[in-house]
Amino acid sequence: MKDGQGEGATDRRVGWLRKMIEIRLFEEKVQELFMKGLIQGTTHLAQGQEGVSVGAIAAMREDDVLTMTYRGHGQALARGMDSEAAFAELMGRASGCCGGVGGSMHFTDFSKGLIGAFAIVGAGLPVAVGAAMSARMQGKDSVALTFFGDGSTNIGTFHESLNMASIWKAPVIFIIENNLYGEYTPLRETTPHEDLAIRAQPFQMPGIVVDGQDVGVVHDTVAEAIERARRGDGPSLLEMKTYRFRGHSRSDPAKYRPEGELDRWKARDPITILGARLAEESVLSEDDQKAAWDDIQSQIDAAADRAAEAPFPTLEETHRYVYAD
Amino acid sequence: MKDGQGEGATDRRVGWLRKMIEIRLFEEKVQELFMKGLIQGTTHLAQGQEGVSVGAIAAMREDDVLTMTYRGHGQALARGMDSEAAFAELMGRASGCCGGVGGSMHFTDFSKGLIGAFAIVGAGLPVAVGAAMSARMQGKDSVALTFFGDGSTNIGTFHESLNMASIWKAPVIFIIENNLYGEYTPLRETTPHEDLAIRAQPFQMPGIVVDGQDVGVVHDTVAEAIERARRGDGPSLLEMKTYRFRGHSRSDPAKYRPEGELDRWKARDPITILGARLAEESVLSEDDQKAAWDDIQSQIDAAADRAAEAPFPTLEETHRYVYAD
Amino acid sequence: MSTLTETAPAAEVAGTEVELTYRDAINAALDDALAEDATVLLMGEDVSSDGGVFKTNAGLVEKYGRERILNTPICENGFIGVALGMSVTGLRPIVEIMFSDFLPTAGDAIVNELPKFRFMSGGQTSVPVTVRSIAGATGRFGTQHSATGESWYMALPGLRVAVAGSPGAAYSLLRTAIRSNDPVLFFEHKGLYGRKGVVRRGELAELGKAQVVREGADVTIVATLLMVERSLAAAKALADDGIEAEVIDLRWLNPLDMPTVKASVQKTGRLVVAEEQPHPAGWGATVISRLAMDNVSFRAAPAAVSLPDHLPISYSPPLEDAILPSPERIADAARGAVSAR
Amino acid sequence: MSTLTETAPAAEVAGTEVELTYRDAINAALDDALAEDATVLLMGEDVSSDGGVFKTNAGLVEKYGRERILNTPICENGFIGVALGMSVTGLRPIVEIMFSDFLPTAGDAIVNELPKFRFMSGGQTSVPVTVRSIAGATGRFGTQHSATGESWYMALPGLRVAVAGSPGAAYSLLRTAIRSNDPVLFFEHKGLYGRKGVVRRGELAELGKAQVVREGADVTIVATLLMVERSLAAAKALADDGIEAEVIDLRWLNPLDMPTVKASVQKTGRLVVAEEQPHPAGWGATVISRLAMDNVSFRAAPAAVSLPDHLPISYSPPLEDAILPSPERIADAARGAVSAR
Ligand SMILES: Cc1ncc(C[n+]2csc(CCOP(=O)(O)OP(=O)(O)O)c2C)c(N)n1
Ligand SMILES: Cc1ncc(C[n+]2csc(CCOP(=O)(O)OP(=O)(O)O)c2C)c(N)n1
Ligand SMILES: [Mg+2]
Ligand SMILES: [Mg+2]
Repeated sequence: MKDGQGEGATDRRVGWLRKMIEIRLFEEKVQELFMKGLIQGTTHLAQGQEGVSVGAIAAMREDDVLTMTYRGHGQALARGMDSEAAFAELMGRASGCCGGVGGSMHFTDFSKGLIGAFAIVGAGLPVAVGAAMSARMQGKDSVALTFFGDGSTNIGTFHESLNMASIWKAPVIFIIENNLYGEYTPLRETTPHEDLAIRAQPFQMPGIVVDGQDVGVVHDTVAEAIERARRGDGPSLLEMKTYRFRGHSRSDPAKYRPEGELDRWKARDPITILGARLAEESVLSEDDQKAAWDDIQSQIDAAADRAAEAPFPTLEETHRYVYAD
Repeated sequence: MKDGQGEGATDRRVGWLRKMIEIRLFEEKVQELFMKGLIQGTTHLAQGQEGVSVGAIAAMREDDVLTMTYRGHGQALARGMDSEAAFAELMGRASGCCGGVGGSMHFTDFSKGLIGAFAIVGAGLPVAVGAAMSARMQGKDSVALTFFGDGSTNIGTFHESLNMASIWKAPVIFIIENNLYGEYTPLRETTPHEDLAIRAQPFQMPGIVVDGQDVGVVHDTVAEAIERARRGDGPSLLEMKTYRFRGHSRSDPAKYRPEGELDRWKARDPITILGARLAEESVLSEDDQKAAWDDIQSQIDAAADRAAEAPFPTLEETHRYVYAD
Repeated sequence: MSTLTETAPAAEVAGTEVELTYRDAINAALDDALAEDATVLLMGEDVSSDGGVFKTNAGLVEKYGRERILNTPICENGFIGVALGMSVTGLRPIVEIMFSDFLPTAGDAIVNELPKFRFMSGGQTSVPVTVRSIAGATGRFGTQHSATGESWYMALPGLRVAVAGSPGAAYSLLRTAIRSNDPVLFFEHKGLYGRKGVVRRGELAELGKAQVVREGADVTIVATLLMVERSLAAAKALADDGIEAEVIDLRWLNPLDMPTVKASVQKTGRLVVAEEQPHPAGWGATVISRLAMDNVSFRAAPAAVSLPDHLPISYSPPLEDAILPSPERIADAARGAVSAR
Repeated sequence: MSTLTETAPAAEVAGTEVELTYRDAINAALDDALAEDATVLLMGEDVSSDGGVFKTNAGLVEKYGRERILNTPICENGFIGVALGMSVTGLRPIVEIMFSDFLPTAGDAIVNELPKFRFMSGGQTSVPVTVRSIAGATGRFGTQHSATGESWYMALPGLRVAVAGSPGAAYSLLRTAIRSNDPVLFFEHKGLYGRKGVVRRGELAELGKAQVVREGADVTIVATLLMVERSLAAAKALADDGIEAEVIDLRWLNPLDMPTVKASVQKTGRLVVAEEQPHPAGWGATVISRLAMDNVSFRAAPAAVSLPDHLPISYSPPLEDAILPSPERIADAARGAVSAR
């Protein structure tokens, strides 16, 4: 029970499994609500990548913070955002986590340390560096995580952020979710190497390739990087090898995938992997798991129903979001 | 006579020495004209760095092109810009290389392949990548060089340019003039390592540290990188270790230098190093060298005098510089 | 990669009139330009993948190859710089910037480099780069994917700015932009891609010329992009009330066609600006200011200007709808101008 | 690095009146803000080296240490992003952007992040970042180091814009900017650093309030930055001709103090805009447009607006001088307005 919390305690991994299932079902529901027109615009689902969000965030302390991207449902839920607030945000309701003005790309919840979700590629990285510096300058030992995609490692802000983090030894963990594509373009067309972790080399920080489909491995690697950062030894770059089961965004059928690729990755579904392990170790039987899916499904359905009842915000109400003074 | 052009030919290195002296004296004169108010604004002198400009550019073919920075007098002269046109530009005259509108930071001469000098840090790099791609797309085997400082390796465009050059195997040579400072700030304060050449690592291209004070070594290294690029094997990153004898710009007394640093580097003056070698090898005696300095000084003086007689442009005349159509 | 000399010869671009969607009009302009001139290329993120993110590039990579329809990494400032380097060495790159909100990520290239490059060199070179950029709201894309930002760039001498309000305009403006020897920032509106209209294949738009898209004697409505069709809708509603609106599609913000606007406002004596961006520092403010400086007398009651609140765009669908000038709001503004004393 | 808790306690900032240069006024504002609030820090390129490139930061690193006067690498977009992250987690960073021309290199941070961050979160947080930026011509710094660009940013809801036209304004505006819980873009003019003026230590400027710096009944001149002193010089020359000009230092572009401008123009009936940037999409156009929409009647003959040609700034000294509005040109514009029929 290496991930457990000691004799008698519930295995933490059961919680991780439930959380991954919650994210999976949340995003299934999002897809369904989209079809009904209750959610509009675009969404970037992270199905298949749940192991990264859940494993990494499980390694965080309550006072740690994170920034993420438009593909952030997973991180938000993993960090404990209430799914009703999340659905309400997606439906543009006043009760959403951002009052309905943000939408899918900007899930933010300061009470949970979710300090920013960015729709501009690369924009979240320096913000995490700043949050990390800020903690240290205020004498705290909290750290910042920042999640971003493989394609985001090509934009200048990536380089600038790693450089600043390095010279200042900022307590920040850079987490690449390498799902092999930036929109419709495969990594190999835009990047001269397969392992993005080597981009850490010139910044004198560890660059580690991680199996993003194994939530336990994710957790342990991130926990170590966080420990390192917390004790003042500086940032790390972690590359999570993962895959998104759906297209880039709502309108993408993902026809550019080579045949068989999706199937190969579905065979490495992080939920299946952990589920099988828990069953094998008799921590959680297949029946119990089935019950968990059902239970979570009904919670999700209920949350979405409640969210749909909330009112839309008015333009007036949003005026006060523009300026604090 | 390894750098010579064969039996009977004048040793190329004599030309290099003369060119370095020309740049040195040109910039001395600039300083003098500044004091007289004939040149205004700011200038960024490259005294001490002449070996880089002259050695690298000597390795170029006539149809190769280059981009550079605000610290570009050396490159312009090395590439054969007429010193009268250069002085006239610095004095803001209509006969200047850019009609007087550009000034010190924008020495441009398309007839010499000087396709752009940029006052914004990092801006010249992608332009060189574009010129390199353009040559190849048009079926030419010319290459592009781009010169920039150590401090410029921290801005995002550096990363973006190296990445694009790498994935497209663009025939471009990135030349860092590492003079140890970005403005008043020493490299070690803004960069986590001493050798910037290692920044090539994640881009699968050679990264080579070069003694920038030895013009012959500069030449040979650049020649090799150019050959590589010309035959389609892609870009290189060359780090020239060098030093500027003066402050960052006109208003900088460079008080931030540790004691003795300047003297140590003056002992590695590229002109002295090559001069001594040529004397030792009896290629050019000390007397001949003395004569060369005098000869070039009077050419410089004459060029400056002629330049000072040219008229200023009028605002009307510059209207046609705004749009081509 | 192959070389440009191997590309197809210029295609026949006959003066045929066809009905095309706005999306297909852009596709046709790209196709015709690529066929006509072997130095033209299209570059940007995913431009060659599945017809591009907005499908404007369908069929191009099959026809012109992966070198001339060039996928780039995500690095807007870098690849516009690349385009600049190409443009001063013999090529005519068209750069696609997926959302106009990303133009500021390439702020240096767009503000300091493209517009000033020829100037700083003393006119030694020209910079034939076209930057296509997909602008505007209505997509529920939220605060960072809905800007038009069209006016920010009209302040920059050296940079032409074109705004396409219909399929016909999209085709001919884009052709002119690509043929121009100066950098042109070309705005497409994502809310218009499905609209149909008449396109004259081969037609070039005149640089700096606005178009009167509806004549009328009572009030002038000046519009760009999506607001052109909304202004036409407003004009229709106004006509039912006996008010005849003249609608001008501005088409260019630099140069700005003040003569056309002035002639219309002198005729109607009333002006409504229909713009999809905040009023401060916008083209609407500039147009009104020019008329005022030019001593044109016109009604400019507050209601005569239909401007969004000074708020960022929200995701929430009712809020996005509320913040944009609707045909109703434009018509109301026109009614206000007409009834002002 | 040490922690903020170790910094000095807030200093006494008495209400003393002192004569300071514009440079020292900025230095004093920084010093007082740093002393008052341990969460304030200053960051940017070379900010701690030799007093900073423009010497506005002299003595600060000695007093507050290298953590609170933080040198950054050259990466504007990155370090404004860092400041944003600091600001939403308890600090109040002041960022120095050495030349305003470099603001577009941080275009994403300035256009998409700082102004929209609070909004997109539904008001969950505030973004107390001050971006100081050194603007303007007269330095012979050429095309890429002379922009003011002040108006580009007034179109962005969420971002306050302050423009300092004198030592007193510089001090009090900067103090207000740093105390503000919203992002403020603060423009300093490099041509003013040596100017002396009265500074009231401890004074805060009122948000969004313009200042009438000279009263007069015949014509209103609205100015910002360097143009404030040039307008005052013009007013002096005009007085010799018996024309009394009212000069307004706008001080803020967002919010824009239209009431003050309007009251003045209603009194004088004539307006001259003195601005160091092209007219299109500028604050001058916005001011004129607002007055016109507000039915204020005023003379707006072309000469009444003194605007630079639509040209980039040249290095060549006579050209740089010729392109900027001089006191003579401003006075001529005023005379034109006064004599217009
Ligand atoms: C600066 C910028 N350029 C382009 C885009 C459009 N865009 C959104 S997501 C995306 C791909 C990002 O790929 P990656 O970083 O791998 O993240 P993923 O979507 O795979 O999670 C692009 C190009 C953007 N949002 N911001
Ligand atoms: C984007 C940008 N930021 C800041 C500056 C101001 N600046 C001019 S030169 C310089 C230092 C550059 O250092 P380095 O690249 O080492 O070149 P060097 O001057 O030493 O040749 C700085 C910060 C600039 N020109 N552009
Ligand atoms: Mg990806
Ligand atoms: Mg340097």
